[in-house]
Amino acid sequence: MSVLVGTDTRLVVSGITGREGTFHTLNNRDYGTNVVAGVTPGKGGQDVEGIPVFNTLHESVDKAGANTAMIFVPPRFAADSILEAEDAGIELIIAITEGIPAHEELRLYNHIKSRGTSRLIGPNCPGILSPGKANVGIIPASFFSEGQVGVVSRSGTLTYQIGNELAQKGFGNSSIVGIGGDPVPGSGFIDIIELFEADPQTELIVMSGEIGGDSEEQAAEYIRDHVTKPVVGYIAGFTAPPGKQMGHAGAIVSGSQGTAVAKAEAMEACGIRVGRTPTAVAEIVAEQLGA
Amino acid sequence: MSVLVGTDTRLVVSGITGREGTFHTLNNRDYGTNVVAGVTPGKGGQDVEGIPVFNTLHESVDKAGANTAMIFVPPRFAADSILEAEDAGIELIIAITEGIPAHEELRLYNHIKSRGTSRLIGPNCPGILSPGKANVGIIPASFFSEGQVGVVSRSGTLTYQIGNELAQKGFGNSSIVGIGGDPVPGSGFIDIIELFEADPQTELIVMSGEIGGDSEEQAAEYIRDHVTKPVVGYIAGFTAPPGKQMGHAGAIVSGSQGTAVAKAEAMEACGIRVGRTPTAVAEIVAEQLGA
Amino acid sequence: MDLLEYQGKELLARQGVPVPNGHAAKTVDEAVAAAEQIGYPCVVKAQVQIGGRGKAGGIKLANNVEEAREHSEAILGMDIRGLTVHEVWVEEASDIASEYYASIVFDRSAKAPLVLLSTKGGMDIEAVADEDPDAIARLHVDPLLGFQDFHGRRLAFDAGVDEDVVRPIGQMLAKLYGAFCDEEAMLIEVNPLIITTDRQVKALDAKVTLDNNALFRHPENAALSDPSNEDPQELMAKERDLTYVKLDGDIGILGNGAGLVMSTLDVVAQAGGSPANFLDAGGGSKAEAITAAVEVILSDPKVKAVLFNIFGGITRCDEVAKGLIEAFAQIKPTVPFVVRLDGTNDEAGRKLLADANLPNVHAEATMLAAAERVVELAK
Amino acid sequence: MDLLEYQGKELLARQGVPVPNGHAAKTVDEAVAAAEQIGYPCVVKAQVQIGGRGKAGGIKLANNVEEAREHSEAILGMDIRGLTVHEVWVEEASDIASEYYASIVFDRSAKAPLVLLSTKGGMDIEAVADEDPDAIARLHVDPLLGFQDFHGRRLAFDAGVDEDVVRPIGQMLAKLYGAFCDEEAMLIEVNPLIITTDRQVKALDAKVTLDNNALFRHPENAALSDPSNEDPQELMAKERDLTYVKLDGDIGILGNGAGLVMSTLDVVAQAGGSPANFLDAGGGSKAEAITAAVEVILSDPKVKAVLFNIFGGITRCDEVAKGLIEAFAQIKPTVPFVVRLDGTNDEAGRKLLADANLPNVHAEATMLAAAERVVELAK
Repeated sequence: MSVLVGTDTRLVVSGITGREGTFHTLNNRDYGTNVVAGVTPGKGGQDVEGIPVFNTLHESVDKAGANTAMIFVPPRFAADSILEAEDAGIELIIAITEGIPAHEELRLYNHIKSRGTSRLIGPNCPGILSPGKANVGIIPASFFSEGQVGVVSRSGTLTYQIGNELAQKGFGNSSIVGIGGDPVPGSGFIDIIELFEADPQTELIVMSGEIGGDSEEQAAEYIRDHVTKPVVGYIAGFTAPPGKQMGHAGAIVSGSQGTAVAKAEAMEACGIRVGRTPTAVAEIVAEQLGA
Repeated sequence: MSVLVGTDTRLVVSGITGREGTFHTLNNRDYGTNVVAGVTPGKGGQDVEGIPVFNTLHESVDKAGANTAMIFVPPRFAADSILEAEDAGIELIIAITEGIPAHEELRLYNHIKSRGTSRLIGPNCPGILSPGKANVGIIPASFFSEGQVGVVSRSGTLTYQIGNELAQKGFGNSSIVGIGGDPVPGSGFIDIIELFEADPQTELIVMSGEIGGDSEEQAAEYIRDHVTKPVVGYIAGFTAPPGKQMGHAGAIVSGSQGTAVAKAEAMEACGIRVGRTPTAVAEIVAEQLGA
Repeated sequence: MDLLEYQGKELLARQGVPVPNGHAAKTVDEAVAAAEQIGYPCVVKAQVQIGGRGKAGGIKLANNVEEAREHSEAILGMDIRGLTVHEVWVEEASDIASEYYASIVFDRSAKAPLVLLSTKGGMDIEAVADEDPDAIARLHVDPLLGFQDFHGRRLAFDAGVDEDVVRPIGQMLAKLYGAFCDEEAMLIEVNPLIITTDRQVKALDAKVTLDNNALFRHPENAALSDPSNEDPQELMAKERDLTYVKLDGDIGILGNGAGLVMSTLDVVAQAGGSPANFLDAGGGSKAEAITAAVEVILSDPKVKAVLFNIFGGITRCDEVAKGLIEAFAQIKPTVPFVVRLDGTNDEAGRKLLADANLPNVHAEATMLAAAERVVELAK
Repeated sequence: MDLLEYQGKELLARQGVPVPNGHAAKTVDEAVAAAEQIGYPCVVKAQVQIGGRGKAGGIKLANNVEEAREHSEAILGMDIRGLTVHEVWVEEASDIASEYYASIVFDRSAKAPLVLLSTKGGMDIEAVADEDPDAIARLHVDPLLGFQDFHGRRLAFDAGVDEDVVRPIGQMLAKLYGAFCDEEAMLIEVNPLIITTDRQVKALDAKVTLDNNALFRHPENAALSDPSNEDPQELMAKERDLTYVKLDGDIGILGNGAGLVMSTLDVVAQAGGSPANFLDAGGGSKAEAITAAVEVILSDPKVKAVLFNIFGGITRCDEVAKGLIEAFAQIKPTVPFVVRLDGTNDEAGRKLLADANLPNVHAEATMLAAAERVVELAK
């Protein structure tokens, strides 16, 4: 087992004919992901190395049976593409695109939630890797192997770093889920932790947060009340000065709330061990799993 | 038992200080309805013959425990008042106001449905009477007594006519629900028939429709598939010329669909007996209930 | 409220929809002046709210000033299926490469706007729907979400429009949807939606129906009525804020509430009578409204008898009685009246009537008996 | 992007929010001309993106042309908490009856705009929130529904505004909400929102933060940057499209991805070092971006050593290596570099670096080792 993506995934890539879209689609297919279609309006009927291209996401569902969409179109077209995927009945939408305006994200989040038929991961996320089964997104899969640690993270490259530290200690992963660092992610820590809790392959969950917002604090309370599996935390941004924006629009420290110290303390108060470096995280995991 | 309004009803009237609002509120209270509050912005702190007036519907919930709202404000303010009631968590909203623009009704319907916490009856409806228990709206209650026939109708005065014919045959009512004749009613025939089917007091359902739209046809199929109690139908508008608007914005005959003949035939095809006059409806009811 | 073609086009133009240039004209001289200003060739189009204008000779191409005058003279005042042409619209001729069809309908059943697009434009869309339903692409739009780019793309690809106009057609549909919402329309139909030879997308016709209940928010639309084409009784009723529809029979009917009035019409018809009108005096009618209603009903010379069928809820029967008494004082009707009063304050109303002892007014206790009596009296 | 007060007011005025008349001025003469045009009394206000302007002497009332000149001379060029005043806003003086507070915040946690209203305006709202939290009315607005009249009424009644301004305050909040959505703001704060002695509601101050990601749709807002108040390194980074934040230390840091860079800062700090900056080269950086990034980092004279921490995903390590080699060719740095490369094309990247044999560049295999090494080298 794994969460969200796996052997049942039938992927359509929106923006497949763009340079990055093609590169990562083929990377994902090479890894073993079942890429059934691509969409680029006006290029319906073409193909990308054998992957059929359609004009609309609805066609990719009707004609190729797509159940998962990866959004790889530029920011000013991405919200429309996500709404199209939702309208087409695609259950899982993974939006890699960075730079979608915050008010559009607000609308996306609330619309998708009120309809209740699709799940959005991202935007501005690295995607999801279930080692040995499927890779949807831009996570460099060769660094990860199948195993018992589930990882959920707001940051892309930091996730690779943590995965890499775990790999050096001999741990593989059930799934690695990048939820993205934008102001309004489609799915939050709690959504993913709920899935890991239910996933039999996952024995331990690593949750990697960063400064800004209060989603780590909320997740900590959820974990305390609802999660039986061990959770190890990490927070980036102890050295960030208050009020400075550190790249992610989400990572704005506002007053006392949202600092790395406050987050780490909130998590520890809920019984979650927090590693102060990626290396320390891997060490705690090793301890917990008794390896 | 009864449906929607009864002894548990705690009514707040939006627009209580208007002439019609006051008149019908007091009528409803005289009948025995538990009127706990009124709302007129800027008149908070006043009272209407002992009924406390608040500035907002939220206050009527917080301070008077209102669970049902009757909307009696002019059409250009009514949609806002309905949304306020929904936002305040009021479960049942009964909108008497006539003349709300159709696009606002569309927004009301879809918003309330997507939130899933309130039920809207109307707009442009006479309200709901549960004889012997509560009256919310403008139905002249003295013509009706408690009994086993549930009535649901798109028209106000026609409902009184049918109820009156039933009374002359000796039948009383569990509840009489006017859903209103507007293009986008908050609740339709099916919503109310479902409640009557589940209501132990109701032994037979009378459904009174009119030309325009296809809600009678849809209800007929629902009844065929899901309703065990006998249903007697009535359709007004056999004499209406095609394409003429007969007062209700909803009553526009468009092409072959939506005529009284087509509706009556559709209902009969689903096994529902249809009376051609209000008097005939009462006769069929008498036959069915063996009185 | 239905708009004339040119009123619809002006409304769409205000919302950014491209339409051909044109001018409305009520006289031949105005029409010729408009043609001279627009240049030739131009098209003279009869402005009536009915289909089949082209076949009836109501749309003509003018290549010069003589033809403009000739066509305007022919069209202004002509009769098209019972309607007299009081206005023409003179517009520049368009070079048409393709004729498509687009419309947005307020779909009561789905509780959502329905957008239709077809490449089979310029003809009767109901015939297309019958013969080749797949030729019409259909899409409901979530009214809380609104029209998105993907809706436009999907309709354009589904309808199979020319590839080079997929994006412009999507933009056109977005603008029509914007107009539909902003102007609170019940219907916007563009048939044909044309692609010109230089690949522009334009609305060559426009059928727009507005929501009467929303006109208070759109004063410029409320001012667009077309009284010249209305029946004099209906106009009189509208001025008095009454809901009146003229029918072909001889029994005048007044009731309160649309459903009850429709039911009354049916019961009268079943009793062998023929209703002269539908008149809903509405909820909470005061005496003055009833008096005005009697005036409207009796202004139809065909009326031989009148039925009052009132079941008071918000309407009070005493007010109805007062209005009827006042009407008798003012108008002194010569035809018989049958009156049935039930509901709020019915006893007071009946007493008022009995005391007034109006000539040739017959009280009945039930709707059925009242209907039978009025049919009898109209014979 | 944070706007200056007058930029915020101009944005609000465009959306129909009433604000006092005024003009911006960059010189004393311009300011005096503005005052003469506006009339007296008027107010000269320093335009800097920081609070506490009034206490610092940055807001002065001028009753005549002499005072206008005197205050403009005093304020232009003054230093307010580290920021130099380059512009003033001269506006008509307002007769204030009450000072309220209103704001709309993009609430990430609730996924909805949050509207705040208080009658305790004109002071530090955080202090009000601490001392008297009930004095601030709060309401989330469903972003799909939008701001409704009842939201305005409820906030006004909850906050306890004067009864005669319940409706105008509601209308003001509706306009602020409209501005928040239309202009795609992350924050709109009006403190104070004033009621004038003639009972008008006006925005006497405006703090507006816009969403940088949405500026492409708002060219007029995108043009409003305030480069005079930015750090020269940060300005240089912005021109090169790099996400750079200057810090106080001496170790330059470059990484890819905000989370990894923040983590790198933390690990360097834990190893005893002091980061000079945050620089996220971003996803998919090409060689030119890396070269530009090195240039920005080294333009800070405090930098004594530089750490490259790259874990390639969408970024390819060979591109990073090429960029670093090019930077050495162009800039010839004199400080040591520690480089850690992992991820996409890492072997190719490492080989390029090894072959280039750059002076004083040290490869490390792990993030921790790299951090320790760079701290060592910076001593």
